[in-house]
Amino acid sequence: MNTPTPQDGGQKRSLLQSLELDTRLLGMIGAFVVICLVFNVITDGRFLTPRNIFNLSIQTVSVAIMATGMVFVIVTRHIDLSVGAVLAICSSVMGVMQVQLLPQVFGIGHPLVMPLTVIAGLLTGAAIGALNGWLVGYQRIPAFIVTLGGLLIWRNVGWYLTDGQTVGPLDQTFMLFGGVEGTVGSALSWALAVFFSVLAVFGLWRARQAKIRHEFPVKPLWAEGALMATAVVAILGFVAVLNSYAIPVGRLKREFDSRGEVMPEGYIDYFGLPISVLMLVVIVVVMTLIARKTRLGRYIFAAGGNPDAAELSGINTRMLTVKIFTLMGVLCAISAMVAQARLANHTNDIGSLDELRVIAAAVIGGTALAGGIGTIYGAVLGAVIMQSLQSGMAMVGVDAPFQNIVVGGVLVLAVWIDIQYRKRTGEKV
Amino acid sequence: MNTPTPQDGGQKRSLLQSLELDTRLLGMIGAFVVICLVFNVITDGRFLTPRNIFNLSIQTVSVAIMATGMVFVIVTRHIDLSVGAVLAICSSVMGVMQVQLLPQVFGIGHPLVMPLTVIAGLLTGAAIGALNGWLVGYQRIPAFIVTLGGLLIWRNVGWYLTDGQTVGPLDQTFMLFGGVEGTVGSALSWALAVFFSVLAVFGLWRARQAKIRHEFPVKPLWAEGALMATAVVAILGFVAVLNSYAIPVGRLKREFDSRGEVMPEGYIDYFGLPISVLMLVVIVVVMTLIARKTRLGRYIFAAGGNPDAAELSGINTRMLTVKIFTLMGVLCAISAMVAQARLANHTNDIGSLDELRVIAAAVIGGTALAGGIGTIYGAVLGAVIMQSLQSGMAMVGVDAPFQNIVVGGVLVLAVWIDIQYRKRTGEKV
Amino acid sequence: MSTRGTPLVEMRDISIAFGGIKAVDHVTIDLYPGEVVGLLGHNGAGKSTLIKCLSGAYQMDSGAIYINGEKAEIRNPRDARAYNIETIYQTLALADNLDAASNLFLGRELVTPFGFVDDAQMEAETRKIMGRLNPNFRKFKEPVKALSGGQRQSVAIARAVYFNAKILIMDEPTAALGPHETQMVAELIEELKAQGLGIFLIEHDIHNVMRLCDRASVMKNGQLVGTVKVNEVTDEDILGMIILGKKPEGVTC
Amino acid sequence: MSTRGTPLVEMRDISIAFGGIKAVDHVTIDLYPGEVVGLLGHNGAGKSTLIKCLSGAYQMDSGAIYINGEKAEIRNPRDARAYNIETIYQTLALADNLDAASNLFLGRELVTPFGFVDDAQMEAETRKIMGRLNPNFRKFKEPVKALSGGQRQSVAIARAVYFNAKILIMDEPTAALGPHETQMVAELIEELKAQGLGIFLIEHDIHNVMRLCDRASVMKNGQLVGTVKVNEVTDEDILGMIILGKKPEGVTC
Amino acid sequence: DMTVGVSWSNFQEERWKTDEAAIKAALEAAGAKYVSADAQSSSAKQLSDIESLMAQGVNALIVLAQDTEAIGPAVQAAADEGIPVIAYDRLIEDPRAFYLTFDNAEVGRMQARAVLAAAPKGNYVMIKGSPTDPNADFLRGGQQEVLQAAIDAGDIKIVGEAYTDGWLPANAQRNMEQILTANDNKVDAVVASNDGTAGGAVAALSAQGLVVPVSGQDGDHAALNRVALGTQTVSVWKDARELGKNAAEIAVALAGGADMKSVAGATEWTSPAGTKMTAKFLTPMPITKDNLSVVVDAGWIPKETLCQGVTAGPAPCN
Ligand SMILES: Nc1ncnc2c1ncn2[C@@H]1O[C@H](COP(=O)(O)OP(=O)(O)OP(=O)(O)O)[C@@H](O)[C@H]1O
Ligand SMILES: Nc1ncnc2c1ncn2[C@@H]1O[C@H](COP(=O)(O)OP(=O)(O)OP(=O)(O)O)[C@@H](O)[C@H]1O
Ligand SMILES: O[C@@H]1[C@@H](O)[C@H](O)OC[C@H]1O
Ligand SMILES: [Mg+2]
Ligand SMILES: [Mg+2]
Repeated sequence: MNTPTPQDGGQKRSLLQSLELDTRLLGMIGAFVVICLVFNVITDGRFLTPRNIFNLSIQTVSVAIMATGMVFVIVTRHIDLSVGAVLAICSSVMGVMQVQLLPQVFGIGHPLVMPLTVIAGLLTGAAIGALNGWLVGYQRIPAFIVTLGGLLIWRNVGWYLTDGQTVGPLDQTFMLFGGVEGTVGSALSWALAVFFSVLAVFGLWRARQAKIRHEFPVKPLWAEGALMATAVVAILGFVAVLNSYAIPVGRLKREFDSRGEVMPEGYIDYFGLPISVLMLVVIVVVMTLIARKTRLGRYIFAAGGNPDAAELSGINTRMLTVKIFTLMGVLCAISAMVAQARLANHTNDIGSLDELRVIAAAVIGGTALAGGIGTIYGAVLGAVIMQSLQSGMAMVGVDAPFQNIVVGGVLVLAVWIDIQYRKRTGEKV
Repeated sequence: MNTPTPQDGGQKRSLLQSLELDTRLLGMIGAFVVICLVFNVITDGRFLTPRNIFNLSIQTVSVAIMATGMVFVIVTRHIDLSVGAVLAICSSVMGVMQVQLLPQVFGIGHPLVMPLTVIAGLLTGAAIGALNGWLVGYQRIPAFIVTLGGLLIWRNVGWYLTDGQTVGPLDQTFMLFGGVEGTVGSALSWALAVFFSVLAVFGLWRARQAKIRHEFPVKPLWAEGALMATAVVAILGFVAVLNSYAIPVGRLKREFDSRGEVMPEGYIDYFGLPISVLMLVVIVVVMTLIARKTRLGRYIFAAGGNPDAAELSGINTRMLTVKIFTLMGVLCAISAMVAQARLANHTNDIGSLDELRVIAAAVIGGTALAGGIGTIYGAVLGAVIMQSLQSGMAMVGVDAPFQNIVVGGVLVLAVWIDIQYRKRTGEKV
Repeated sequence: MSTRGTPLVEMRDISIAFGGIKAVDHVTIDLYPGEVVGLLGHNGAGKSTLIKCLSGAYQMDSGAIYINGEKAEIRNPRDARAYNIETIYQTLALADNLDAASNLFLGRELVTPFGFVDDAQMEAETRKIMGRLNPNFRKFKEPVKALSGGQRQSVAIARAVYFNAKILIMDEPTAALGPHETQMVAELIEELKAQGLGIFLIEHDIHNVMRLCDRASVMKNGQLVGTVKVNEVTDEDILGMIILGKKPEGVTC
Repeated sequence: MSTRGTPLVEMRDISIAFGGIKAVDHVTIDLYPGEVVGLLGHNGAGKSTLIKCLSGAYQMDSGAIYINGEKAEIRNPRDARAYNIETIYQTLALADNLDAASNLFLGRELVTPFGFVDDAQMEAETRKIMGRLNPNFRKFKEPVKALSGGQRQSVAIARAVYFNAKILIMDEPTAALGPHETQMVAELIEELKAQGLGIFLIEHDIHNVMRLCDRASVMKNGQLVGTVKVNEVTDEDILGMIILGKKPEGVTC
Repeated sequence: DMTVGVSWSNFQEERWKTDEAAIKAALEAAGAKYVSADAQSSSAKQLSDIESLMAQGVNALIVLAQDTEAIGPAVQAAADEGIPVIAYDRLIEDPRAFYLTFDNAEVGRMQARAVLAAAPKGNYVMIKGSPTDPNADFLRGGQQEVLQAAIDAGDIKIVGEAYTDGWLPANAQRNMEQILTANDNKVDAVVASNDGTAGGAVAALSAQGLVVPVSGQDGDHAALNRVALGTQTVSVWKDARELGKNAAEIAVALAGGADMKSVAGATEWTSPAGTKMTAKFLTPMPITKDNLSVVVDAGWIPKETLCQGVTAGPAPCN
């Protein structure tokens, strides 16, 4: 929908054309690969170890989850400056729930603590999101203002909830969302990899069938096959890498100790897929389906292309706005789960400046601030690129101020390249 | 230009109509008066003392100066998130110049230190602003991205310039920009008040003459007279208040001491107009003239109303963008002068979060984020209202988190009221 | 073409003002099934504003709308659609970033049994209907912003006629169309009329009015000058109504 | 009306493509002083795109433009203005938030001796010219977004004719106009022509073409079908060219 | 009656709430009124805040300076009005202010000392504070003093060092993770500059199953809990209640006309920049697993909070 490929016209098709790939996506992946390689050289091959890839994945999750929602917000020509603050209040609600309120009722470590905490967090996020959406959609206040206000309001409301204290330690089950503390192990990881591979192949195949049914042109079979193979290799490869990251001995010992057992000599185990990364994957799949295959998604892009036209076409654009912001709020709450579990605490400043990171991820990923254009996978890739840069620089030992300078520069550069790209592919200004 | 008043049609005119006043402005002034009165009651009359009004004026200047430029930026459908960071780097350049570089060349306190420092600051601001404008105008990168990048980049570049240190003490002459350290005394204040009063009366009178020349309807003479009288009373009144704030005895003593004199018993003196406030007044007058009476201003509003149309009408909208952002950069530099002189130091955190304050001031003052609409005086009034709220709450002893909540709430509320107001005066959505 | 019986649409005594300026001022018009009513008047007469009250784009300040004799509450475009009212706006109202099919089905997407939008099916339908309206049309995959003015208008027309409307509002539907395309739209109007639709047609070209309309309502400065049967008057009469704002002598309504 | 001598404008072998799609494909047209050349073609034929190369809105990919026989570099609308080329765009190109006078003088404001814009003077001039084009026009103080489609078009026309253009480009100038207003524009075109201006007129109404144009150039799918003298052909001939894309037999250029 | 104004630089770190409570309580006891303002980490806002406080007619000011030098104009104004100023916790470079503090460089020294004692040899990581907070460098300086000898002797080696943008624990965590990766986990000790950053570092360490000496400061509850758990070595405890109480009492005394020098425990002190000041230093106390009972006995933290999740830990958690 976003990058239409010319189809009519009988010229001989190039390789890329046959594959019908989003060349912009390829460019981003290329940039990402270059960044990785450069850091890998500087760090003597440490950047591309399973361990660091594992780290990177975990570090990216929280921002990436919110970035998927930000795509919808920006596509409809809005913006959400309050995501960091909403994350903070969701985190404070969940912190207070699981550390202070629920243990008083059920006792520490009770199995109900985690689910109730999560529900409370999601409700908080949804409620604030819905309020934002209502102010934007029904009261017609620009989203910039509503969420700028929210940025000032919500973190501080959270501050009152916790009285400005760090809240911890968190519930043990809840900690599973944090990444290292919650991985599914190698066996289940492989199973999931196979599952997602099958899903990808099935999806591509069904799309092809639909085209054939309506006698539209389809790509050559070899091209379709190549695409499927790439998808499968990417999925299995990623899991293979994560599965080859062995749990450090110290950590294994501690786990055996806590179970009162003794670790056998030479015992070895692997982390596998972190639950938080799995959550991100599911969110990406669901959000992509919403964007491309549901009415909601269609309306989001229509409203972004021309809000008046969408309204006149009988779309309830006000309600649509409420839905989008509610979704954004829920995603903030999920991010809050991951972020606070990762820190093993709720802190006052959790998520600060995340609004900038999330917006940057979406925009680097090709979402146009003018509305109407954006992809979920682009935003996630944007988040991954930013995180690689930051982590890579931290690894190399670059000072924080300089890191910021680089991130700022990359942001501008990425968008500049995007614009050049769009110019070349035909948009006259 | 922004709030057209119906003129044709012979109905009997109401008082407000005869005065042809901007009712929105009246509303804002009303809100401001209410805020002042409420705080005055809560603080047992301390809020509306000459002293606090003097404080308020000084505190507002830095944000208000930038807000006037932000009006142009927002009117042309752009945004500048980097103003705080640009202020910081201008401040660091000026700090390094006057504290480290220039004294080495000329010696401390040399009369050339101040002007050279100011020039360096203004050039820095102009250069960064021009760069921003070029990226936005010629490279077509959205201003949100360019200035978000700038927000990350410039403050940190400044950090490297000063090595992360506070830089001070500043040059004595430079300190005059800071407010308390630089007031013009009561005699000169009165003279300036008279000057500006004459200017206001003359301006109103000339506008009337132009209308008469073309045989357009004019307001009744009494209405014109009332307007002139109001302007004069406001100007003289403001100066009268500032002139009645006596310099504290301790300070007078210090000044006499430093001159090696002895202060006569019962000696009393008044601050009068601060130089920084005077700078703001001049900037407001100039910016208003630009907005209303120059081609540049006309093009700014045209480009905001319909950028394509402006371009097709032969306006060089790219260059226009460069001009607007350069102007914004220069205003940031002027703000940096005021802000650092007030602190008597350059600090790392100078101007942080000012981007939010400045944008909020412009928007509370009626500048529409959708572009095309905005006034300079509105933005300044917006800055004054925000500062009164913050100072008032600080005075009453409201918790800081709660202060933020209030400011966020007021921001949203102000825009909501604005929208209701526009709806009532005829815009169908 | 009978003007007896209950009218399909009756707009009674409609008024709407923008900030004190009366764009539509106590106007009453009606429309019967199988009839085309032309809405004429100088620029700014209030034609678009009047029909936007019927299509739900604006809310009238006073007056009432009756559909099939029953009072209708039309508060937004969705309400209008529920009454099978379709509109071609003067500004077209297309989502520039979507392709023709997505625009045609906007708000009424075809879905697969799983509830997902069925893009292939929608494209196939779009190809069918565009074949009838504008055989030159090829750009099915491009976002509509890459279309010319007239191509866009074709998409807007297709959208309005695809969904079995009962009441069709066309605000200068051929303004941007070439002669051939205009001809095809004229034929379409006649066909729809034969199917029993009622059509409000805003049109400046007096020839088209004489040819396509059964009755013509003329507005001036927000007010209704009058409504005439087209076969009882000459085009001079109608031009006179538009320019002078007076109904010709001895003409029934 | 002579087509001898150096042409006022010559557009030679112009091509422009949007992302691989050739919107204008090696088209050559010319225009002499005191002449009206109609530009015809189906929707999406490339008419607007072609003239936008002349008005500076687009930059052609290849080809050359000659003005009074000399090669002209037109890189943006300012360059075009420097050659006294004025354009009425299909989309009107008005700044919605400014009033009629500000729009009319946009980019060429009248200034006082101090260099300040002279709003009073500009409004007075605007009242004068609008009086000639559209005597009903009253809304001088409102931002133009409060105007109806036709009122806006009047403002756009006024802007193009006010500044002593030598070359005038009109892209469907009467599309949104009422019959009376259309009549006034037609008269204006004849007057301007008599003053020696050259006018490119894009127009779908074949009657208007026959009446106003000296020559007509027809485009199809981005290519030039041919140029004919209007008084040597019938409207059927021209319609044939538009629809079939073939030049009638035995017609000179 | 008497009013004392307190200007806070921010409330981000959790300790300041405790400071505030202590000041409030002590003022109440002395029959004085408490008014306050929070500058939210902005030196410019702090100046405005102090102007507002003075406009309210406070009799004394307690200032937690955001910036030691940029606070100068505020002190100047106070002096002009004859209002005494107490430099609370952080230095103000002005002889007219009374300096009441726990010495920051000393805090840094204590952090380094405790870590050095636990890990006399090996690879060290320095997690510094915010690059925009001058205190970050004071702390780092104190730490260096202690470590220098061991560094020169080649016993310890600094293998990683990073500022923590905005003192954010999440940033500290990411930096720590990357430093660990860069050094293949060969890290033997972490000198973190406060408890928040220590929390981030510990999270990164325990993800690798590492338990190495880690320092902090402020006596945050979560940090003390870590000390009890054994994942953090030391939190330098600046008993904020002591500091607050002292500040309130001194403020009341000075406002009543007392001379700065007459304050009990006041000493002459020269700042590194050469400003001669009247100062009173409270002793910070490094809290390690050996003296955890102190914080409980002092009522700083309830025993349940301190010992949450601790089994068979050091006293009092056994
Ligand atoms: N959104 C609006 N805000 C303010 N005034 C408006 C608005 N829309 C229309 N008007 C005014 O209402 C009047 C009627 O406009 P309308 O668009 O209905 O005219 P019209 O008859 O459709 O003209 P045209 O033939 O030019 O399309 C005009 O005077 C116009 O200025
Ligand atoms: N900005 C653009 N981007 C991509 N394609 C465009 C653009 N503008 C025009 N086109 C394409 O170029 C071709 C010519 O369009 P153009 O607007 O010149 O047609 P036209 O002859 O003026 O038609 P109409 O009579 O409908 O106004 C069309 O196929 C259109 O889709
Ligand atoms: O106590 C610490 C303080 O001294 C420093 O300035 O900011 C961070 C705090 O943890
Ligand atoms: Mg209309
Ligand atoms: Mg066209």
